[in-house]
Amino acid sequence: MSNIHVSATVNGDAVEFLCEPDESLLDSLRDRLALTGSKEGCGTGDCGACSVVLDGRLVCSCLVLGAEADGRTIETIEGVADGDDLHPLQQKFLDHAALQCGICTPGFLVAAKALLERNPDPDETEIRYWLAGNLCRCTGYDKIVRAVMDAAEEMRQ
Amino acid sequence: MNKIDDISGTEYKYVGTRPVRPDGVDKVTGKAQFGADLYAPGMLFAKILRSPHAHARILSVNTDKAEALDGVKAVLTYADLELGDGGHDLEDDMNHVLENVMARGKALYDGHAVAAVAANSASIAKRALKLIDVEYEVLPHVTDIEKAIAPDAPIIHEDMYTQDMDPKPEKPSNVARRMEIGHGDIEAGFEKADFIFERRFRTEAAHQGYIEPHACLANYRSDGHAEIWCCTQGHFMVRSACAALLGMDLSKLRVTASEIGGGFGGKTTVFIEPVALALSRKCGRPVKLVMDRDEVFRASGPTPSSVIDVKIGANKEGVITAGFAELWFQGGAFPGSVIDLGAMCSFACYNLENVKAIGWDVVVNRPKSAAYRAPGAPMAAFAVESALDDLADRIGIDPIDFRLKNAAEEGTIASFGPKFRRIGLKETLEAAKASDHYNSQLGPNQGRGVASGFWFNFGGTTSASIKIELDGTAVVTVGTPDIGGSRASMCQMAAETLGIPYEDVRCIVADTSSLPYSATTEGSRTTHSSGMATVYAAQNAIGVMCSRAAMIWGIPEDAVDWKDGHARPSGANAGDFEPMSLAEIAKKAHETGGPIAGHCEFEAGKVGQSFGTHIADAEIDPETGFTKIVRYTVIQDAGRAIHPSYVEGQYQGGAVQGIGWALNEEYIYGEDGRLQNAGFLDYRMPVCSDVPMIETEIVEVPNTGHPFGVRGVGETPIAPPLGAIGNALSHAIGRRMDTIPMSPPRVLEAVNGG
Amino acid sequence: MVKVHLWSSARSVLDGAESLELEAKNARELLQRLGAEYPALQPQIEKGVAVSIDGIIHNNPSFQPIDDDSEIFLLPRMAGG
Amino acid sequence: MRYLAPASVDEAVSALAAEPGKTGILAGGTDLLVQMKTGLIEPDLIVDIKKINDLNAIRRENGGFRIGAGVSGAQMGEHAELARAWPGVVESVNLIGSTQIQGRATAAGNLCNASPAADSVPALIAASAVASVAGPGGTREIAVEDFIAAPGQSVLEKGEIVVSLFLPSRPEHASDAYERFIPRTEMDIAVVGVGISVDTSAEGEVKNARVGIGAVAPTPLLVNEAADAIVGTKLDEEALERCASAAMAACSPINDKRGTIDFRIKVAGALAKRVAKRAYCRARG
Repeated sequence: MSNIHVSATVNGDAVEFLCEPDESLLDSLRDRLALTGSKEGCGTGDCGACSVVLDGRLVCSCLVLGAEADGRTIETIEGVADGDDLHPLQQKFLDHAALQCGICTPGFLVAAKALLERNPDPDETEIRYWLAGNLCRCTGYDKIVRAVMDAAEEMRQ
Repeated sequence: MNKIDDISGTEYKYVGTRPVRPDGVDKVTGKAQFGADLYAPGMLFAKILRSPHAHARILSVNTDKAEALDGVKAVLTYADLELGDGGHDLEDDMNHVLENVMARGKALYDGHAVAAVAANSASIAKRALKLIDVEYEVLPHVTDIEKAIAPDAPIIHEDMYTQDMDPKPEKPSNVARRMEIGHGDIEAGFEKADFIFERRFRTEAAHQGYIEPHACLANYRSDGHAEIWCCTQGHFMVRSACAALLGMDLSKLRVTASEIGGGFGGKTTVFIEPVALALSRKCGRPVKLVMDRDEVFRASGPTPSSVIDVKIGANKEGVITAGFAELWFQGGAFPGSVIDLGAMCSFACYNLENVKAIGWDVVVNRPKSAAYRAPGAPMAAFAVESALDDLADRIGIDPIDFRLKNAAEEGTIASFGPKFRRIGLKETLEAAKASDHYNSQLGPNQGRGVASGFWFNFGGTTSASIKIELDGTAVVTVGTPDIGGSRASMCQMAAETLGIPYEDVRCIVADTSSLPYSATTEGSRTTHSSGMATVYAAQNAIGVMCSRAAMIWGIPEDAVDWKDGHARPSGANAGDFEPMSLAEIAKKAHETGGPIAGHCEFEAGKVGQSFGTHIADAEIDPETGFTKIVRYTVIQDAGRAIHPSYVEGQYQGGAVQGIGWALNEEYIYGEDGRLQNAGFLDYRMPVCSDVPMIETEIVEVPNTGHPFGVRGVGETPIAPPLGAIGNALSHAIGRRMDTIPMSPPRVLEAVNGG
Repeated sequence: MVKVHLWSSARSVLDGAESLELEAKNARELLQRLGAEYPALQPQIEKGVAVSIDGIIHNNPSFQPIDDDSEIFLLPRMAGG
Repeated sequence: MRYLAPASVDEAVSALAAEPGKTGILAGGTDLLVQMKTGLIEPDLIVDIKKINDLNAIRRENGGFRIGAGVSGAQMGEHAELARAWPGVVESVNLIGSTQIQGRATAAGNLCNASPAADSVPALIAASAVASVAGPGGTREIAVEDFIAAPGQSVLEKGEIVVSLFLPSRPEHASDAYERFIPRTEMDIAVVGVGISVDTSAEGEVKNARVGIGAVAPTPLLVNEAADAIVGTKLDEEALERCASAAMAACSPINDKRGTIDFRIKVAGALAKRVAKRAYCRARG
């Protein structure tokens, strides 16, 4: 099957790549653009480790075709920090030890950032239900939720 | 070996604080490289063909069409894997590992690997799999323990006769081995009991559930040397296993551990690494092999499922007079389930005069089980802690008091044999009893459960080295992959010992060619053993620095000692010179004899067991059987918490894995012997909105065998939850729950008196 | 002489006795003597046995020292997760 | 496999009709891509409808709402008027999967996937929703309760696509609700799903009602007996019991990895009562 040419904006940069028609956006990001920050935990939209923001909407990049990205904007974990300055969420995840192995952390950070941009003052329940699509097996979620709350508070100042 | 003066119990500058981990930035910016994140020039993609049958003879494997497909570079069958000698340092039977990595004449479970392909792209490899013709002769299968040990059960290994049986059996069976532990006379004990509890408990198999599927990149070069880069808990183990399975010299294989996306014991063996390496050997190209999630469920290493009969007797005063357990574990299609550990854990928390545990290792047509965090302990504790809860109610004694009255302590003869040294079980029970949680009110349809748990903890072969840079900073090199933030603990212990700031210490995990042998990250051994090795290596370096200071001062070497990061003249020469800092000594290193480093290679011992007690409040919806965990508290003895945040993280992570296993996680096999829920949709692990904050309390009863008093904490947290939640639900419903997982259909049936 | 406690399924070899006496200065010597004097235990020893010396469990027993008043227990070898 | 993103409905229909091999229609893709990944289907042509502008809008029409086939559950949830008029339909699509899934999954796609346990379908059935379909033979309207023929199979002919879903206008004191049973709090496929819509008189008497139940039969069910049980009542306990037993009687579930027959029947009864009460309370304002 012949490849499809895609031009899109990823983390503010114009990119072009070729992808197979049935290739997921996750595989395009990782194998074509070497952006390996988004992770495949399941490939079926059940774990959230591949979360990206597509035209402002939080989605699982494993359930989007690479071909669909043509002409659209994508934000991945690699775009969360501003150069060397970590985003408050990134810093709070480190301060609170809200990650152990770290495989789910990119997905959580992208999802939490999307939440705080919608709702700068979410309570524990809102955070837990918004992040229910991001599986973590190491932390039991406690420190992740506390880190998100702490970052939200700092960002509100 | 260096002399360790007992410094546990004193206040420290870095040990016990909560610094940010040195490797954190890469992990929060997506730059950290996990198993599937490496690419190599000329790399091929591999896929494995797996059996759709639970039990079938493989009559033929025809790969001609697959080999002819454009873009296919290598096709592998079991003939390409020949067992050399080697792998003696591993606990597993290499023949079983070989046969589990790829079926040899018989497919033994749904998902068992039968062939593999390496091609220019993953999609070509997938298409090639469909062109491989495998001729199966389907055989009757069995996936359930009780059916597998029935007389008419289909036999999985015609040559397997139950070992350690007296008299020796004549017929083959699905029971690989019997074992037994205990002391005293349980019959006499039951005679003295006023109350006896007897019941059968069952637990279904669970999966470790690490979010990162197994992934590796193997590169076999034409000169016979090879490299593997993979996510694993033990890259030295991967090297030994792959060398054995490919008949290679150990020295020709170098394995590098990538960052690892969770393991919990499931990545302490090999599944795909030998396949990728053999494919690479066949075509001389680097080969990347990554499991899909359904492959992880069907063909990696879940826990055994279990059937456990428990009988416990106690007198009116609440003293346990006899404890008996008979445990059947199925370890999948191969002997070697963790039946010994399960049997040894069952009564480990208690001081029993009369105790016996019999264990049976059963085989069924399921994937070969691997360790899952305190393997065997959660199932055994579920049965025993449920029994104790029932007895406490009938005796009319508070469940914690009942456990305190029988709790193991220093000098207790453990049910599995040796005398306990100083342990902290009673301290965790006292803390639970005094906790706000235990004394709070319950709401409607709610129940509270308590349970205790234990894990042996291990030492084992360990190496570490530490080098002092010219700028006075230090780099610790260990051989234990960092799953839960252990690099931070290593840096804390090194900084504390050297007397330099935490920020001046880095920690790296070395590959198998850069550090002497180091055992796997498992058995809660990393902070204990690699920690000890780091302290000894640091002291080794301090010895070198003291001799350099002596050289600079022109005084005898043994007239220098080390305090707060400085060399100081001592003895007759005390006060002769200003103390010299590590940085000052390091800067002159090349003038005083060359680079400064220290190292340590040893068999880590002096292990301290870690005990824990959990409290669980569960609320049920009597109309639907839905269970909500409304409050959960973990209280566990860490000896000394090096980094309290990561110790709490182990407590919280283990508790939530336990909650998932207790309520919803299970392997569901159909009548056809195939796994029905091989995905995160129907293998239901807890999501963020399922659980409350997990409250924790770190008890510290130091392990005097460790320089900083450490007890490994990684595994004990998963032992109590099944029992604690089982007891909570039994109180909420008013009926004893005896099957794990306690899913809504089972809870509703119990509520309706089923 | 050192008193060695066996785990119960091994005791069947000693027709029920819980322990036995042996001459040994370290763990390796103990296991070699044990296998020589009680051949029925040899297969289990080869498969792997853990030795607990005064409450410390050694999963790969070798030259760990044993003295006459040490409390010795033999256990099935343990793997962790 | 070929990928096509046409700009008009006609272009999409002709491409689908012309394709000899297997075709797949891509809206949210949260079912289609999973089935492709697990090898369940291997389409030769995928038609992505999201570049057809008027399928991405929610518009008022004759007092009701016309929801384009490309509109995601998240967009429906953010449409204040729609959420006020049809809270039950909106909560049914906002329960599917996770935040990430709701950002992509469409009600039309959920309907076309034709799963017996589809979350949106019981609520759409209760809402008397109608699917507008375009195909080689022109357009036609299909009531949602007639849309699913068998598990995983809709009544769509080759080349037909759903263009929009129409929710009728609501009289005063009318509302709906949807609830499902899942073992966790998020992410699961419904073990049982119940959608109920009620219109009430000013005094609070149920004038008419519709009950849709999912995951208890090969296809989601319109259960008239359960609706009749509460019409003409003020939802007293007795009416609710009759509604529950009618709901249970309509069930013909199976044992599978998500639930047993007995469990699904009992829970269908319990949910029918809860959802009826919630729809009624919302109707009373």
